[in-house]
Amino acid sequence: MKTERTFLGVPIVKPKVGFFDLSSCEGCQLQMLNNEASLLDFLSLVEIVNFREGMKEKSDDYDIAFVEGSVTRADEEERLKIIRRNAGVVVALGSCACFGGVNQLKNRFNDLEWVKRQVYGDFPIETQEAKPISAFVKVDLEIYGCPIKKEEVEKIVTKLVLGQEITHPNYPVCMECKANENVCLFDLGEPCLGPVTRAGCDSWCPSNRMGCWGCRGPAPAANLKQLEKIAEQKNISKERLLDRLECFGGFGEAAREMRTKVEGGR
Amino acid sequence: MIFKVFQAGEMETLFGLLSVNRIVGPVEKGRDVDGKPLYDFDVVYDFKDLKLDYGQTIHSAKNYFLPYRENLCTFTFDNGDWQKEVDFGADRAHVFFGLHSCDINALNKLDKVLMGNIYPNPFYGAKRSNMFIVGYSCTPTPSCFCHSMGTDSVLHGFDLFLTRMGDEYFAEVQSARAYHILERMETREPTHEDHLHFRKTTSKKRSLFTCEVDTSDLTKILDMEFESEVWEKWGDKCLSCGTCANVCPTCYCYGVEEEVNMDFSHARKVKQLYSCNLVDFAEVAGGHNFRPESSTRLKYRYYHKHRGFVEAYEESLCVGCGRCGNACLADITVPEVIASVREGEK
Amino acid sequence: MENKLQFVDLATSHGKKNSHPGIEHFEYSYKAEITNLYPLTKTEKLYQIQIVDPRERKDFTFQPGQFVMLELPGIGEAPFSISSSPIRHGDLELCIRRVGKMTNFLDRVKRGTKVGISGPFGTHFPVEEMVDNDILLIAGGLGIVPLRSPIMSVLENRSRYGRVDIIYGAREPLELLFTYQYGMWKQFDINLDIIVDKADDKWTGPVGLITEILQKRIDNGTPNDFRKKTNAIVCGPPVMFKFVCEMLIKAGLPMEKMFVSLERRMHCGRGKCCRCNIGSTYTCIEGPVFDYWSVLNLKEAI
Amino acid sequence: MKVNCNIDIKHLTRVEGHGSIQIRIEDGKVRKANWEVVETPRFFEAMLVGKHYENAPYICGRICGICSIGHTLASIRAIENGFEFTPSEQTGKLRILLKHMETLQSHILHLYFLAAPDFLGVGSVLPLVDTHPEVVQAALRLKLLANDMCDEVGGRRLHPTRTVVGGFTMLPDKYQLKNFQQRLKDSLADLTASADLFATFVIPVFQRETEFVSLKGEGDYPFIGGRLVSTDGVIKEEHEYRAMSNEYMADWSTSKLSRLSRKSLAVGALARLNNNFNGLGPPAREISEKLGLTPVNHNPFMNNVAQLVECVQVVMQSIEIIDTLLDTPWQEPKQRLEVKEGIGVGAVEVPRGILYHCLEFDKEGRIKKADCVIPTSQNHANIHHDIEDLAEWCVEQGKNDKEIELIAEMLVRAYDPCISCSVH
Ligand SMILES: Cc1cc2nc3c(=O)[nH]c(=O)nc-3n(C[C@H](O)[C@H](O)[C@H](O)COP(=O)(O)OP(=O)(O)OC[C@H]3O[C@@H](n4cnc5c(N)ncnc54)[C@H](O)[C@@H]3O)c2cc1C
Ligand code: SF4
Ligand code: SF4
Ligand code: SF4
Repeated sequence: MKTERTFLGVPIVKPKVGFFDLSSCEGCQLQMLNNEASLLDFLSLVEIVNFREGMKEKSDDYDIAFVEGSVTRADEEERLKIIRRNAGVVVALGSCACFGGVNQLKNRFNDLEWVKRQVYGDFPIETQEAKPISAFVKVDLEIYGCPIKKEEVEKIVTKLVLGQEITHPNYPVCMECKANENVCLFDLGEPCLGPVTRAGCDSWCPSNRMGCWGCRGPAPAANLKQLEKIAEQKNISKERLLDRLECFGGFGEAAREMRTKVEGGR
Repeated sequence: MIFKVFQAGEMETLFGLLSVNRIVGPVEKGRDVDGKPLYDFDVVYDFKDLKLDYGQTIHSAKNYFLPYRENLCTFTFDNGDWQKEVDFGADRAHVFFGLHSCDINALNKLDKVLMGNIYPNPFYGAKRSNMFIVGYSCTPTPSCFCHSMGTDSVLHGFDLFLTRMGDEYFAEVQSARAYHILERMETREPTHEDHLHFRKTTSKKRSLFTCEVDTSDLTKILDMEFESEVWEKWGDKCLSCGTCANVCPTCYCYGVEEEVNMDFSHARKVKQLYSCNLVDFAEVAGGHNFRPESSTRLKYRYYHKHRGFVEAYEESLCVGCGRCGNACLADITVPEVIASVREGEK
Repeated sequence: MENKLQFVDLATSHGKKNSHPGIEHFEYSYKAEITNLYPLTKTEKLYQIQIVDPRERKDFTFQPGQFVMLELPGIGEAPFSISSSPIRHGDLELCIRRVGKMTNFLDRVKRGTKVGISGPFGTHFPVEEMVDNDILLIAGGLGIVPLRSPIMSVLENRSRYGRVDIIYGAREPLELLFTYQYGMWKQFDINLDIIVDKADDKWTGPVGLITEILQKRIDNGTPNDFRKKTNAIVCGPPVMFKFVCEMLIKAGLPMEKMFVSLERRMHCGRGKCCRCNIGSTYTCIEGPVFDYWSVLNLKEAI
Repeated sequence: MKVNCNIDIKHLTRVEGHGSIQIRIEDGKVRKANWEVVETPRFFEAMLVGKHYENAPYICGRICGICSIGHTLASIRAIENGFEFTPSEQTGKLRILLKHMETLQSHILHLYFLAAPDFLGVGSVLPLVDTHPEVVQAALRLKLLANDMCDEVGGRRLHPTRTVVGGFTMLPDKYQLKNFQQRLKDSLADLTASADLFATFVIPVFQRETEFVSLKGEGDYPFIGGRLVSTDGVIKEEHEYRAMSNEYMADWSTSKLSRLSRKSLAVGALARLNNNFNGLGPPAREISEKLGLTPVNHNPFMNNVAQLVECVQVVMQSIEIIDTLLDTPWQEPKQRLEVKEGIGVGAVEVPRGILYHCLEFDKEGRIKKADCVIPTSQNHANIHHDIEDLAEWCVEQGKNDKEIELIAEMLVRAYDPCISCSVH
């Protein structure tokens, strides 16, 4: 690592970073390329040494590993462990890596054989329960979102390079939604997980009049009990609320409990 | 004060005269599930879009003088040294067309904290000094309780205040600027009948309120009920989402964050309006949180507004606009909370 | 266009009638240089900071107990008590513990770094009013930092005060701050008692709670003097406040002669961000130094 | 000298997803020539079972990070067809506009970031930042324009937020549309420059007779819905998509594979162009002819050129669409629709080819069964057989192993495969 610059007199090294993908849509990596306007600045901040989707050269000498996707097969577990060994800092990039993402929706059937048959019939295929990467290795930092928000990633990576502690907003999406002066989705008769979901996306979905699906997982003080009451009062079925709570895996146990309730009620 | 009367049709002329400036006013933002219109303040380009007979807007107009997010300063780095540049974030004057008396009173209250003797805030001041306010009389909605807070009429803080009286408007003119603008329209001097009519109109408005808050001895009651269990009842409901503070015309507290550009050439200090209901509002070094439960945070909001501010300025920091109660998904409303605290848990 | 409203530029209207004096100074920070820094313990460092402009430096005055906002551009801004003597004006010493975003970065900067300083803010310990009286300074942990300024002030005017006691407790000997100054304090006829929760091999002093020493001090003094002549200055973690202050009250010390310095989260120091509110009192303006009577009247203060 | 090589490329770079190439040639004899798809399956078709229909577009968009808009639109179309609902004309226009911009952004990404480095002899776009700054800047400009427009119309460039069953949650700002139209017009200069650049690239003259499958357009190009056609003369309706894709499994691939009249088929820009050359507007046609692409072209490497031609086509068409949108007042963004028990198919031409979603509902609108046929999965068999033929061709041409490795990689990249998408 060569020292290239300083900030307030403190030497700042340009870290070598690698991007890695497990089971995912690779959208989060693409978001990095979607940074057209600031891509070049980003490249001046870090040295990308491994990015299969974008470059041919690869090196196992990296300081920070951004891992996208969840683990759904044994070989991914192995790859992940190697990445962990090579990297100083492992960053879970996006909801798949943080919570299992949409991939974990198949877990809800508790029957992998059925799942396999549903798609591949009798053709033999290997898969296991979709899990976040933290189920296998120590994760140093999580960047939430499906997809990740480039402005947020840039901010986080700058802090990472500066060696600053990284904290996520502790308030729910509503806070940002109101600051964007949106009309509340509940007023429009739509469900929204904004009141319980961790902010940081700048109320991406509600600002487009789409209720939040909770891709960033729960806010620290998430009051799910009250959300259920609100939905009930607004004539939004438990199923619709559940569809959202379990979509990205962030609400884990709470969503599973609710599924039991909903299925019991059917 | 100088009063004038003009024909309802002249309203568009007034709008036209002012439209060389940027006009902010109530517009329709959509319809709710029941088809009821939803209003908010926005820039108005066309008189037809101005919905003067709005009941209440979802948000207050504060984004124009107390933005949710604001750059406090910019740093430029050069060779180990840095320069700091401060821009108060105002570059033009705005016309606020159609503010109700509650919102103008809210501004007057904010002035006391933000423009008072102790460290007046120039970011607010710069915008506040560039507001031309056309007030507009309202019809109370079911959630308005401004009369309880003494803010159903406003005595100062505007340029022009208009009250609809039949086919005419009764205008209270408070600034020379407003006077000169009215000179360019067709107006007449009010007669004695007009005065009576005006008084009848305002007293009729007063009779339309359906929502009440008993504020007598409230500061003391809040102290007495500090340990009351009612707070927990409300705390259980609260989502700690900050919606109430965001829509409130008088909530002004904030947090600050700094961020460095990716090329390290610049940095910014950004202010973001915060809310005392958010979980980390009162967390300090070492992780100690002075208000870890949502009930204590919610209580604090009432404390600040209905006790602390009263102590400091002899008036409450709540104008009774009802927005926080309307916006709160958990249906936590000021009148209900205060009533329950008064009664104590039974 | 006669209907065009004239833009009032607050940034340039300074000095004109109706404009607030110094309004443009709200975000103003003095540029200051870290002239020296050295570790006091594993987590605390002493920073000597000098306002760069000589005039500004001279004009910068403060009272013991006040704090400044220290800004590391792009990293953060946070309140710190001034820990040096008031006669040194804009040549400050801050003792800072590494706890989070801004302080961790501060820990990495070198001598010569330029920082921003604004303030001084807040109330102070009324040392002037304590002249001819005894002073009892009680500090727990980092609480010694804000007390160092009144200590200096008293040392510099030693003849004007009666008996001066410092009772200082820390968790372990390695956490003690300003150890190199204890000798000097003692030479200035100050009774210095130090106690730790847990001793190490080298520690020969007392082990236990601050309250034990305090009790001895109370028992040894003449009760009358204590009630009439003593002022107490207390600073430390919230739990300590409670015990110490209650003990002092029991010993007959009037509440308005007990002063504490409180810590809250602060983002402006200027009574605008509300983050430091206790009940609804601004710690940054009405505090951080409060007399104990006020503290009792603040809900959820300690 | 006899050609000898042993190429084993595990997890091919600069493609979306995980695939491997193996070629073993001994003494001029091709012993092995394989395209292998090792991507982990995610089981979207199972995930959807039991979910309310409104989940389908949202979840299916997550099949792919590049063509999430296409997937979202395919699901929406399947649902709307299932409920026998026809979207408003305005919705139709906005959807095409959105899809055009996805096509533009995806093609530019592929052409410049994934394909061009091979032609310029570098490992990634990164060195080009210094050596060919104008190329990189043009690519970034085009991509930014496309992405910005996706934000404006679809709410988000990736995993759109405004696209819902029945229409849109929100409409774009007309003032912004006007600005975008201007930017689109300005972008033609960058596209012309791109054409000039690509004209300098040496495209391998490899050919293999292939059956090309795509939608047949009646106006728009490329399209949402319509009839399915192949260059071998097969014509089917949208709901008969299974007869067109004929999915099967093979042990070398975790993705399903397709065939029609031959052992494999191809979809994508080249297939669209081969089937709809007459639907191109004059500027696109001109560029196509200039770059030597006329139907039916059987060189898979020409898919790159076809993508470039399509970029011009979608830009021209978008300019027109914006004109008509600006001329008509906004209607309601979204219509209500009746939930019905039944089955619906949505066929959409997404950047990599024709995409089918088929959804079956119960009377409450819950999904009973889901099937998604992805363009890349339809191409896999063709890629595989292309690699076989390419190996032989390389032997004939006497290429060395470095050259073979590069050209094999280039071939796979030319298909712009979206592998994680194909093994959804
Ligand atoms: C009047 C006053 C005087 C102080 N004097 C000193 C001193 O002399 N020496 C010293 O080391 N510390 C002092 N502090 C505490 C110091 O301000 C905090 O340690 C500092 O703000 C932490 O900043 P950070 O960015 O490193 O921490 P952060 O990363 O921001 O946060 C770490 C923790 O500190 C809390 N925190 C954040 N900002 C503040 C804030 N402004 N005030 C208090 N807590 C905060 C957070 O909630 C979190 O728990 C004083 C505080 C006050 C109010
Ligand atoms: S609004 Fe919700 S679903 Fe949308 S991006 Fe934010 S957290 Fe994710
Ligand atoms: S009172 Fe209501 S609006 Fe305010 S934070 Fe609590 S739930 Fe949110
Ligand atoms: S009530 Fe809360 S959010 Fe509002 S100004 Fe007071 S502290 Fe801030």
